[in-house]
Amino acid sequence: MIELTAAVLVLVPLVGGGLAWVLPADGSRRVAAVAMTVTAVVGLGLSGVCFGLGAIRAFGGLLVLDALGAYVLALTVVVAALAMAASPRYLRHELESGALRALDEARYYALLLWFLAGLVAIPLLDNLGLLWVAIEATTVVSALLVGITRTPQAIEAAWKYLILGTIGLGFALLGTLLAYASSVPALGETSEALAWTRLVAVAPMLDPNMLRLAFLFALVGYGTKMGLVPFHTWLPDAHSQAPSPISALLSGVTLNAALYALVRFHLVAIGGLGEGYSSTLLIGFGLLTIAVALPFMVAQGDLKRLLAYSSVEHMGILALAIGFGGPLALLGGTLHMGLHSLAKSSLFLSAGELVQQYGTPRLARLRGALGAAPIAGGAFGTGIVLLAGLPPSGIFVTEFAIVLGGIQRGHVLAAAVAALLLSLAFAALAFHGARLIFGQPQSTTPQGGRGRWLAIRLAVPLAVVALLGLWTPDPIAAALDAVRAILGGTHG
Amino acid sequence: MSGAAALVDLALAVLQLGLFLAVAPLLAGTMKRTKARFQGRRGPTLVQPYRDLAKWWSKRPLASSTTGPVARHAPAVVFGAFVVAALLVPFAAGRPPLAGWGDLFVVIGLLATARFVLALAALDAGSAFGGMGSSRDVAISALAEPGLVLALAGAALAAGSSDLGTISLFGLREGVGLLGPSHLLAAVAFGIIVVAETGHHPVDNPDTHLELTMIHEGMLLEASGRSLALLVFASELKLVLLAALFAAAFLPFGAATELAPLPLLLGLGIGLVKVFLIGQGLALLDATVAKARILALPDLLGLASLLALTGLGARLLLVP
Amino acid sequence: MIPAPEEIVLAGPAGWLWLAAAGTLILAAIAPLASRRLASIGALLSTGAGLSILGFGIVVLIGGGTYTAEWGQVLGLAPIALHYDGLSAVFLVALGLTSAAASLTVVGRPVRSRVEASAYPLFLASMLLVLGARDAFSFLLAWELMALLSALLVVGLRPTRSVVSAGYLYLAMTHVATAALLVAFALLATGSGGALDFVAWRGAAPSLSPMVHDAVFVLAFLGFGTKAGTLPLHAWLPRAHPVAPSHVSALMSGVMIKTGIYGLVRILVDVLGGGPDWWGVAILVAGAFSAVLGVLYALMQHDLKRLLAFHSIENIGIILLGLGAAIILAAHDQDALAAMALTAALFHSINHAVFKSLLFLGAGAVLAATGLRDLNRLGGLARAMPVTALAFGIGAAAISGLPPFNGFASEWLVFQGLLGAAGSTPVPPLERMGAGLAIGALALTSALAVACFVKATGVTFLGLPRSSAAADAHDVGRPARLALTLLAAACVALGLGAGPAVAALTRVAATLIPPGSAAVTATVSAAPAAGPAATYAALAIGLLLVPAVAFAVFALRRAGSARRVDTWTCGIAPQPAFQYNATSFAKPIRLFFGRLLLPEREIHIEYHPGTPFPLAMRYRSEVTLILEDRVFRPAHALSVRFAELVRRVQSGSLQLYLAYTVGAVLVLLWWAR
Amino acid sequence: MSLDLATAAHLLDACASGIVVVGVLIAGTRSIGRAVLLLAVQSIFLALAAAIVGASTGTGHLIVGAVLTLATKGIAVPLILGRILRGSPVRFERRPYLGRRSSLIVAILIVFVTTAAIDGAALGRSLDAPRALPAALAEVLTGLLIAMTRRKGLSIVIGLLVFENGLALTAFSLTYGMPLVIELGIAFDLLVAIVVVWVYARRMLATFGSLSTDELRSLRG
Repeated sequence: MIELTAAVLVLVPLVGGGLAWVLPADGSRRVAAVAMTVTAVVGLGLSGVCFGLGAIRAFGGLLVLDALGAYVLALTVVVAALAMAASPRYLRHELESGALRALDEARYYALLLWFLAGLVAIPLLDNLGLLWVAIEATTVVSALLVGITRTPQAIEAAWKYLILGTIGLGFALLGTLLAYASSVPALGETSEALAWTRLVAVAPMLDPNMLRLAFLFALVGYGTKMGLVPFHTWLPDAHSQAPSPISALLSGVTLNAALYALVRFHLVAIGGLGEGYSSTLLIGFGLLTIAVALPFMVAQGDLKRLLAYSSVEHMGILALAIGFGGPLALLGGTLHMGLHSLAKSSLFLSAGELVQQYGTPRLARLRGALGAAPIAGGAFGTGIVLLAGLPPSGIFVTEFAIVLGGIQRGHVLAAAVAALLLSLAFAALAFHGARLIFGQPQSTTPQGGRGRWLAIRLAVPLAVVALLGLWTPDPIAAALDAVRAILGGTHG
Repeated sequence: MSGAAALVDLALAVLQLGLFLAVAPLLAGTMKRTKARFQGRRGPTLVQPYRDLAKWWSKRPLASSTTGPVARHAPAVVFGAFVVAALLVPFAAGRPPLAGWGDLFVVIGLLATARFVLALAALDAGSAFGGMGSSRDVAISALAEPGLVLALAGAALAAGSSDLGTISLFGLREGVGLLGPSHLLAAVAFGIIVVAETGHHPVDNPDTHLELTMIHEGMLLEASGRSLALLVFASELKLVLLAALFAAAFLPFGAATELAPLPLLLGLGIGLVKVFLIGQGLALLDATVAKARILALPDLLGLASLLALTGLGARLLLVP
Repeated sequence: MIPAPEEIVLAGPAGWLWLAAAGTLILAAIAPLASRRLASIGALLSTGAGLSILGFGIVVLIGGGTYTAEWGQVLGLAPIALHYDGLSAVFLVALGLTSAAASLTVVGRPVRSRVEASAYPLFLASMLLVLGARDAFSFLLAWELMALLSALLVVGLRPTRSVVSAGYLYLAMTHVATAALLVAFALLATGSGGALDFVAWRGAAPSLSPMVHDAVFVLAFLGFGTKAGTLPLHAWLPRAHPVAPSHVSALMSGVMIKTGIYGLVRILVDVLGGGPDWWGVAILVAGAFSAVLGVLYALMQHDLKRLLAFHSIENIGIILLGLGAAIILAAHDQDALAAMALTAALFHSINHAVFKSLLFLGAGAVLAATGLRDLNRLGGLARAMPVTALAFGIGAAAISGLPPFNGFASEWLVFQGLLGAAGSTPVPPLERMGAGLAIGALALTSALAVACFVKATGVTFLGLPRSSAAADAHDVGRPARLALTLLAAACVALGLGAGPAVAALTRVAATLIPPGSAAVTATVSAAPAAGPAATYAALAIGLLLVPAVAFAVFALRRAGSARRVDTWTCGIAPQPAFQYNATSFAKPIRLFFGRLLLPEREIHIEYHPGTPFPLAMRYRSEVTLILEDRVFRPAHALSVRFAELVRRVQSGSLQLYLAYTVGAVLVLLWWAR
Repeated sequence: MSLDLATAAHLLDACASGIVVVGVLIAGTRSIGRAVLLLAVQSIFLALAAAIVGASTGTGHLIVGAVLTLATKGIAVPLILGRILRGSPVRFERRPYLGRRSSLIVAILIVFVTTAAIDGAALGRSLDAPRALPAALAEVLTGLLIAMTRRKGLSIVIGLLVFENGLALTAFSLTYGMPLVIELGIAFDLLVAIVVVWVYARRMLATFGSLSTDELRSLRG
């Protein structure tokens, strides 16, 4: 039964993608919708079961879904559903404006589904090697999506994404190799030796030097995918040039996936080497990432790049939270991961609306969105405020928890610096946001999109973010705590 | 407090107020006379100020058509504030008639109230001179205030309380020992402030009506009849008040320490002499010193604040 | 959407009052969203809420006792956790009075936008929560909510460019400041084993190292000082307050910036129980500079609301002088004096709330009647709007610290506190001298305040109207007039009733700084009290002034009605242009303090062609805001340029990016070897 | 078929040396066509190495791995790259960031350093081939060097593949390769990646008329 569901979860989008590729445009759209719905339902169901009854294992332990995986999976399908829901409207505009060719629509959906397949596979696999394979696969597929509009910039972005991503992930592979090498003596030359469940179990017996290098390279590799400075260089290009729904997916899901992989290594590392090593690295890179992202946000000229750099910043926050460790920071980090996904994807979608309407992503030309596009503009403004962690936003709570947790764990300076940088990042975001929302739009800008559906799509995730800032229902609280316990590793 | 004491207080209050009111024009007269003498004139008789007041009092007032309630009632408020202030300053005795009603800050506050209302009233007529007067008056007193407060604060610190009665009783107890460097510095500072507050050379010219130079007079320009009478009377009263304040804080010698008739009479006499001398000093200034440019005033009044501060410093930093 | 109450200990009449306030505010927030017609009802509801807050505050203040409640949970934290005590009550009174009056002024006015109309009661609610929050989380939540809502109210939905930038500056600064608070709170929390409760902190504070104490002080001063608008953290205040709707300005200046003071007292005095005297000195210095520069800059303004905004900085400075003196004295165990100085700070907080909101509402009335904020185009309004004029005059007298109004009473106490600090021998000489200097600064400040409000009141309400808009102005509606009267009455009441008020506040101060058995050296009382201690018998002096003035008034009346003639203007028919206006009135002071204000002026003269006779003349004079113009702007420009520089790193070269990765890998390997 | 460990070790070392030499040659050439050819040769050496390890240690799946390597890296990838190259107007590095001679020198330096720094024998594996690990890491670095110093997109891809070969050799020498599933996955990913490269190479040619990365400098800051 579980086997079946798990198989369905991965196979439906896979096969659906195949269908979508061959079918004509509207057919592919329907297929995509159906496949997406199924995947979403199954995915949520599966994670629900996992949260309810504890970890799920299938295919002789090849698939394992624990609370952390379930959480990532749930986020993945939700954000993917949002992106999918936004796609038809987006594509229609692009097709009308001639940026896309008729043929591209089917391909878009096919690639989107394959991308999805890779993404949902990631949290299921109990094998660092296959994990790597899945992530590399998503990279390659999403590279095709990034460049689907054949503009020079899009091609440039996709090319850099492909090369830098592949080389970066090469390092991750090296890390995986070393982890394998470190565990072979303990577990023998079987795929067992790469199952993180086993690795965590036998962590103390692993060869420490190997493990050290392993985590180091995993950090470089998955750090590249997750956008840690200085490996982030591809991220603003890809996230800004991709079609907005894809940007939402990249920022809302892929980054989490990479983080997820890194966390698995981190857990093995703290099992084998104790706190100090990997945590220090994570804190260091987290701070560096936030600090470097800041100036790029301050002096940014492109709306989607602004959001991309804010994603970089938030990945830094997450790295920081996990590096801090300790119940409070980890709980904060857990919730932060989810809320960032929701807020950021909604922001990318509303930003996409605005970019299409104004016909440019240049901030200098985006003015008076509230007047010109009440729905998208309002959603964008609200999103910025929530993302910046002003109450009632869950992100206020999470950032509070992370800084507090950090200081309680003795990382006073790091936490203090982080708090300062975060507030400055807000200043940067608010600066651009205010000028975008208010002010006078050029008379030439056409009226923005209306429609209840659009409003709902954009508003619901924001509403969730806001609500969780005041009140987390007990089931959610329990789920978060379960995830927190796993992140806590040996000292949950 | 007991009924008897209250009665004594009341008597003292009436006595002091009456005396101040009676003496104020006379003091002005003597000063005018002295000044005239120095200028080689005979000058008006000593009772001339009384005559002026009486004349204005009986005149039917003129009022600018633009003025309203503010200008109409301002003189009353100014006068009332000075009257109350007059009762808070020790004169004949080492304690003010209304002991325990208010301290030096209250006195300063009442002076400020008077200034506020008068300056407002000067703006009511909408003439350039009124504006000029009030603008300059408030500016100058802004410069004077720190010196005034700091000088008195020095005395208060010495006595351990800002209550004027306590201050002058302390002075009486200390005797000559009071005259330390800090005390003298504060006294000089206060002297300069008195000059500024009462509008004498080199700060202001009390009897000019030359538009561009007048300050205090500018504010009275639109007043007439009883209003003018009250305002002039008030400013004369102010001089007595400040002189008495100076005496109480810096040379309280001779004031009565207990409320017996003889010492009180003695203190009364000595007090009058002090006030008279201070008045003569001011007249001397008017006669001998030239009026300074208004832009030179910050230096003068800044000097006062500086002296007061030095006094404070000498008290707090040097004395162990 | 807040879940059902878990714990409500808001019992008794106070509890009901609180619930009434909260409920009314929520209704008031919903009403405008429901329908445009309900918007004005929302204002009425807010007024009611304000009154019940006032009632609640008074009950807590007089009755003592504490009230707690708790709602909701996020990550095991309670978003709303309340605990009202005497200190909260002090500011609750200010909040209640101000919000009641402010809301009253907008009753019956057309609403600018329904979003703002519903944000306004929420803003009140957020302040109600800030004053009651009992742990770090709920405090910061309410704190940020307050900032966000006030910023929204400042900016509105259809703002001009300058308004946007003002609102932005405000929001950004307060957010950065909150980061400082977050760190400070986190430090305190670690001291008490992760507990976020203020009470727990109070218990654990002694165990914290002095270094942590100092760190918390610095951070708290940055955080709360920014909200309070003390120098040098004030940059946002004079820009945000004037552009807000007047009733919002009244609340921001009257109450919101006081929450900064509340926070300082709560953390520094209540939780940490005071500290080394350099804290006090630092606060004293900040206070002195805020007071003097605040009033000086105020004098230089000719925009009425901007002028009032600068006065908020001045009064915050005065409050800080009291607080600083209190901390210095407490540091040397002069607890009786310290309690008195603290009382002074608290009392001035309330008083400033009253008269500053009165003045802002008065300015709002002028704005509504004439559409003008520029003093140089106003004048003579007293005739058209007597009630407003009288109320504004009373407020002006109060803020200038003139007896018998409330401003004088609290400034008198501040003077006494400073005098105590300068006079008590256990305090080291240098600190005493510092207090002495502060006395001078305060004296200068109050004198300049007199000058400033003679100017503001006189130029606005007296003389001849300087523009047609001012000439045909009409007084504002009855609700607004009522609100102004209410606040003016409060100024008088708190002035004459200073005795009981101070007694109540002294009780509060005593809970924070237990005054040993030492004799008090100064008291504000109703009836005279002879003795060596300095006294201000507020009621007695006030009552004595009445006959003194009344007699003179009577005498004047007897003279019969005055003959009306034109003002003498050297034989020409008087014209508005002859009058001194805001700019010329302030000129002497502008010149006296030129070294500090660095004024620059430009004069344009057009001549009759070919003659030396001027045809038209224009005169403009601006002063330099040293901190803003000489420090902040350059710093900001520099940081942006730095950011531009950093952005070069992302040069677009794939090879370079690879080099970054490889370089990082090598560094990491070297680090991990 | 089985192979005694001693000879296997020698053979493996030989392959490793071959791979290194080829790598140096790739770094030293300016003609992209030659680079592709050399890459094929290197991949064949790699496949050989896999086969040797598999045959000697009896880890059967490595034989499969060897075949896989041969099929993908040895044949398919070079063919695709050849196709791309034929489409592109410019077929050799005109002005690389690092000149031919100097990159040759650096490549050789890399080899020396790695050989000196890393002692493959220290792994203490049953199949004791001391050259393998240093060679592998040398290739990893050489690949990065090539990718960093070339201007043409294709040369960068070649660098990337050399880097991949390095990783693979590391796998063989460190742990006798990864489990089969993973080998398959990696190979599949690589193939897909190259296909995507192909797609974008064509789009770049269509859009910019060349594969030079100098065109790709528009996204900054």
